[in-house]
Amino acid sequence: MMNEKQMKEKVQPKSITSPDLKRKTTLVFIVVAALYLYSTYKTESTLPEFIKSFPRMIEMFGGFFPPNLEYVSRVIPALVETFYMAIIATTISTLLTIPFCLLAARNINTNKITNQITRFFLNIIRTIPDIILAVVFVGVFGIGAFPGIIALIFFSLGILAKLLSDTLETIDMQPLDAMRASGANSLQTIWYGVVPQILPQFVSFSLYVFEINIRASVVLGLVGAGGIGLLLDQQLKWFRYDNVMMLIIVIFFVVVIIEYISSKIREAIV
Amino acid sequence: MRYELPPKKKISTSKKLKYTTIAIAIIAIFFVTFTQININWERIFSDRTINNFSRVIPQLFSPDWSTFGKVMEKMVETVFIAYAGALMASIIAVPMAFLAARNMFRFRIISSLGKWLLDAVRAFPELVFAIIFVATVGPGPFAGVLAIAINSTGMLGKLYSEVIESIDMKVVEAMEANGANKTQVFFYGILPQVIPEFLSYAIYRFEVDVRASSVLGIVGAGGIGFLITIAVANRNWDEVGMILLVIIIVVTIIDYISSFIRKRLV
Amino acid sequence: MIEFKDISLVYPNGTQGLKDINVKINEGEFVVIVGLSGAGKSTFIRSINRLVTPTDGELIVDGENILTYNGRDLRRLRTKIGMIFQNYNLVKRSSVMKNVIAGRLGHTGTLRSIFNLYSKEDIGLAYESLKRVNIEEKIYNRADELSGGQQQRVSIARVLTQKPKYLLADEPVSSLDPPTAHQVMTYLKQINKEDNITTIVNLHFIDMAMEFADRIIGMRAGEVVFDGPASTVTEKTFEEIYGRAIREDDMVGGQD
Amino acid sequence: MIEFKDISLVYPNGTQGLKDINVKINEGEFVVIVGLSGAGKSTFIRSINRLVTPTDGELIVDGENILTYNGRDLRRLRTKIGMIFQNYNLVKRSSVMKNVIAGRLGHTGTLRSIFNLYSKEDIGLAYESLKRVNIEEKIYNRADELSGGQQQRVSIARVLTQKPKYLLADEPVSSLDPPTAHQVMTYLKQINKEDNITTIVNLHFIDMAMEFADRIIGMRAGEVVFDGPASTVTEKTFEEIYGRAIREDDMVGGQD
Amino acid sequence: ACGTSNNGNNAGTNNAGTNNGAGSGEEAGTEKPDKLIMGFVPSTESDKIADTVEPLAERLSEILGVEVEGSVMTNYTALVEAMGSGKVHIGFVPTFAYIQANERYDIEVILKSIRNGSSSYKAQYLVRADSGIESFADLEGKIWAFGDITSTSGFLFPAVQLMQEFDIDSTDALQQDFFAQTVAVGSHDNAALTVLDGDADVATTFDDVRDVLEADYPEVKEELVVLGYTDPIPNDTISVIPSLDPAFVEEIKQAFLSFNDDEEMIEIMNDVYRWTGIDEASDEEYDIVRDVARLTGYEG
Ligand SMILES: Nc1ncnc2c1ncn2[C@@H]1O[C@H](COP(=O)(O)OP(=O)(O)OP(=O)(O)O)[C@@H](O)[C@H]1O
Ligand SMILES: Nc1ncnc2c1ncn2[C@@H]1O[C@H](COP(=O)(O)OP(=O)(O)OP(=O)(O)O)[C@@H](O)[C@H]1O
Ligand SMILES: [Mg+2]
Ligand SMILES: [Mg+2]
Repeated sequence: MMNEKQMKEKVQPKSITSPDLKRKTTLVFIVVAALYLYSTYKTESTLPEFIKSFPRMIEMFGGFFPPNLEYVSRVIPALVETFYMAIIATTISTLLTIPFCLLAARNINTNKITNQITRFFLNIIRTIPDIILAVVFVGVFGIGAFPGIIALIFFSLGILAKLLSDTLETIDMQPLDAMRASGANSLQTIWYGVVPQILPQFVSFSLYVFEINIRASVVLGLVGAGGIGLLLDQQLKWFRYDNVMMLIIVIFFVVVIIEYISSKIREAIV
Repeated sequence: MRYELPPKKKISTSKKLKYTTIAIAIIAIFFVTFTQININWERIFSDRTINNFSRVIPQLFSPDWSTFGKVMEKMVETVFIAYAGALMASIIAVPMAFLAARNMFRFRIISSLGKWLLDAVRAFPELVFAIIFVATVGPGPFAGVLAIAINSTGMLGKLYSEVIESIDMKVVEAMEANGANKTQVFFYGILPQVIPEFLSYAIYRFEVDVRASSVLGIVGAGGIGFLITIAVANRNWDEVGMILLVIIIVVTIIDYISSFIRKRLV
Repeated sequence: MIEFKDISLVYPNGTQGLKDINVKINEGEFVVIVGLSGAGKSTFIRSINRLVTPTDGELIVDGENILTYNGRDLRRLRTKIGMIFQNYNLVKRSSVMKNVIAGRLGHTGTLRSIFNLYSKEDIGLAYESLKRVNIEEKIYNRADELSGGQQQRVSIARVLTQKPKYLLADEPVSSLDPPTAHQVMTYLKQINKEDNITTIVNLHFIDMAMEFADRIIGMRAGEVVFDGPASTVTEKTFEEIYGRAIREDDMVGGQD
Repeated sequence: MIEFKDISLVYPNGTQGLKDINVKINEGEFVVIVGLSGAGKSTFIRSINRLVTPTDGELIVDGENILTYNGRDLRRLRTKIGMIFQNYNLVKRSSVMKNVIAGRLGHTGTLRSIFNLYSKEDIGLAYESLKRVNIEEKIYNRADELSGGQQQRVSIARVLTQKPKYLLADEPVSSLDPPTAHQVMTYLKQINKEDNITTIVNLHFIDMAMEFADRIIGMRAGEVVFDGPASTVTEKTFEEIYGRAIREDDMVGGQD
Repeated sequence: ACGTSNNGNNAGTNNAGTNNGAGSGEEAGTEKPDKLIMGFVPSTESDKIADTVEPLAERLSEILGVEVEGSVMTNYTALVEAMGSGKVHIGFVPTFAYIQANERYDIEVILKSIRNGSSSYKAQYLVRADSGIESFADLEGKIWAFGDITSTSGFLFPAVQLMQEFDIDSTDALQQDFFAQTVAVGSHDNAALTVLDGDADVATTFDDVRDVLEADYPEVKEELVVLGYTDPIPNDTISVIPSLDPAFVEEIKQAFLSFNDDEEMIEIMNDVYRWTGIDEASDEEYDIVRDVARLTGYEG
């Protein structure tokens, strides 16, 4: 009798989180914080330095204003070139993505071996920074838009295939059951059951990748792949921050417009 | 057996017009793009390319191990820059995200402003931030940390706000139904729903930042990017190969660790 | 006591959710509301704790018209009205305990609740509530690790922890299999009797309505078309509530 | 004819889904399977079209053991077995017509189906099926614009388009309100009689089981614990199937 | 215009004032930091691009008795801005960057590098041997490749030389009317390679980029020939920020100059930076670059 009561008391909770969870949370917190402290040491981060730098930061930002509106006339042609590169790269990588993401999605491709191989390959591509891709392809193909496009294709393929295969893994598998139950083969099942479900994401991810490509081409310009990146580099070297700001504003509008289109398209097909 | 056929689907002419216009516009864009882009195909498929190929690629695949030490050192620095930057961003992005999420404030204008602010931050190339921070806190990895932090804030803020927009508002309703106030609803109804995704995105961002910080070295903001630029300028492709190898291995390890952690989170 | 006086509700999109409702619900009653999908059952229930706000009439709870309530008053009202939902509406990723203690949020200061500083009483009460629905051993499990029936019991425990005067339940058992549904209804009835909590439940199941209700209210197209003690209800009454025959097309907005 | 011969099924995680099942289902029968959540009803049904594969025994459909089927044979089998699901399993973003014509995928070449090149017959058949369940005017609506009852009718139309010899339905009405559920069951029964399609249905609702079934099979913990004509079934039978009393704790894996 | 800055005397004589910079009328600084930050932008007008400033920093620290920290970056905007903020005290600033830095933040040159025994260098025009181009006049209507429009030898000096020779009044006119097309290809190497590949007709680079390329492209010296040279361009600078104490600046200057007498150090500098010595320099020597830059439309 006494024993039972003791047990009851033991069970009676003292706090609303389990002691186990509390211990785990504390541990994780300590690890994260310790790593952070160590990295501030490694990266010589000093908060006072940062605070002291504030006035200068504002002063420098001040140099970006007012943007030089006239510079737009120079930005547009470069932007168009960037657009060409981004459009081609996005289109090609979007097409290339389809087989890759189907192979990489665990619920669609149940063959462990091909699945793992695809994932491994995609992971490798994704680890390579865009600037290295650009540099290597410029080394091979010489200066120009072509190496830039190839670099962007690789770069976006990694991102897109990953995003899409993750989405594929979250689709509603029930309709596929229904297709299979009525005797449809794999291709039919994908076409009728999978495609309609991921089409909106497919489109919006493609636009997202397009946006990333526009931004990545800023980096590509640095290594001679043309487009707005080249302008950015030049104007920074001339200390023409008003022109740089104009460039950024143009990029900003491009990003906003793409986002707007993307949300419109999503609304139209969701 | 013959069956009656269904009526044809009705599409209004205005819709038809709209779709045709869009289709034509898209085709036009592609047409212009592919005809206007300046690519010299002959040049690309020339002996030169083959020469270059055999000059660059074999070296890339025979990494220069003598540089391993310094590459590794810079890579470690890169990882720490990314870590500190991503962590800062993952915290600053939280309030920004709530500001930008459509379902958190009654007034649409707040979320629109929030979204615009995040877009504006994202429009700034990392390199520009890096220059500003090198100028203000001096050259060194700290400038890189700040550049990464502010840039990631833009991206994470956007991702977070999408998470917030997708939460189960019924739970919020249930909290409201038992008399909880806004703050309490936030801590009991909203946070538990979003925290795992937030963490997961933050970790994902950390992975991305490891790659992103490779640009910072160009302006002296630390990290491996500097080695890349110098090696390429000197055409030391075997050193580039070494850098590539180290990046792939380190990032892959981080990927595995982080996907392991993320799996346990959700 | 809850009293609907000429209550109407028109949704912003023009749908008439409620039409001239006049109903008085007494202390301690166990009222079951039945009606087709889209009849306005949820709207009726949600008006009482102002999750929706009727556009016309007066809704009197404990002698005050709650339609004028705002902010603090509204929270005070909600604190004394518990609610149970069809899909349990638990925070899936929080522990059972955290979900249950959320029932006390209305009684707890903001800061205290943020830092999880609950009084021993509150914690004890939450635990007690879990025991009442026989689910105390799952206290630190995550809500999404439980089966449907268990989740619904947690949500009952949450309401018990709130110590409400009134209890609203919007189709509390339609996601459960019959024996489990029966069990959940039994718990509700038991609470209604033991704690004398006035209970209003929406149900799709005719047999359960008959079994548990003191009083049945039938709704159709936003109006009350039947209101009487469960004992006077026959199969025919239901046929009337649901419309003469089964309709050609099922109503708008089938639940799912 | 479908015959289960000593069928057992163990899921990869060790759960025993079916245990020594011996059942013979005759042409044109309307069989209802009842049992608690987790009893194995879905597993039973899904074995018949090999959405799951029993690990032991023989499952004879039209004289052949289907457990050895693979690839082409399997698709041929599935082409003659229609299936209806609790959550309708429609592609939400596709139109009603596209969902219904999907019933003919098993009869159509891959290329033709990808480019939407269906024969006039197939299209007519799909339209005919939609008319049979009275939903032809929604033909070009998207599936997610329909109410639950309407969606379920579309999924019946999809099955009709398939022209199956057998029809499996896994809790076809548990997401619907009673009148709508009744209506859907009526359609199923009607098809069963008019087209002489052997029909096997899982149900949670005792009253409906009694109303529609020719024959009732009761399952508990993977085993068949009752099998007999609906006319011989009493309330007591159900109590036996569901276990003596309502259990203390609801079963594992409550549906939701 | 002919440069007068080409004085090869390596002696430590002090023949130019260090504190009478063109743009600055401000009082001399007083700062004497305990930690000297030194920023280095390796000159791209050199055949080897240094990736470290360590050896220099170490020796400097020994001589000056203060900690010296070095930082290498490949983009001079950040360096100039950091010097403007006082975050970096000494900068190895390339020629054109220097005039901008001086303009913006009164950063003052104290020394300049000596490469191959000379404290100036030239830009060269490279054309393919089989191109038939024999004079500058033949360049009309051709394709011009250069590294970058902010490059002193790659763009500024050749552009002005051609503008003066053919009486053209803006770089735009030069690029659009005189040449058929111009391409900015990022680096001197690339410019030369672009011509080698036949994608452009003339490249302007530092003298002599072909030495660098020879290892990878053995045929480069045969296939590319020099059409002409520009005027001498003063070498890249070692500059300091104005807030430093003049006496301390003098110390720094002497420390650097002392490397000229240090056999071992000269060797290191040659290995790492391709410097053969360090020379004193004054701001006026860079006037020629200012003039040229102004002619190209630089609004300094
Ligand atoms: N937020 C809303 N905005 C507009 N109309 C609504 C809203 N909520 C409900 N309605 C409409 O009001 C009517 C009554 O809905 P209510 O949810 O009260 O029905 P119900 O009886 O609870 O049905 P169910 O059994 O499907 O839950 C329906 O026609 C419904 O479509
Ligand atoms: N894919 C699976 N892997 C492992 N176990 C499974 C799987 N599917 C079902 N089970 C288990 O097999 C048993 C029978 O499940 P089944 O789905 O057939 O039950 P049911 O009678 O249809 O229940 P419900 O009424 O909830 O649909 C259950 O214990 C279930 O947890
Ligand atoms: Mg409702
Ligand atoms: Mg089932």
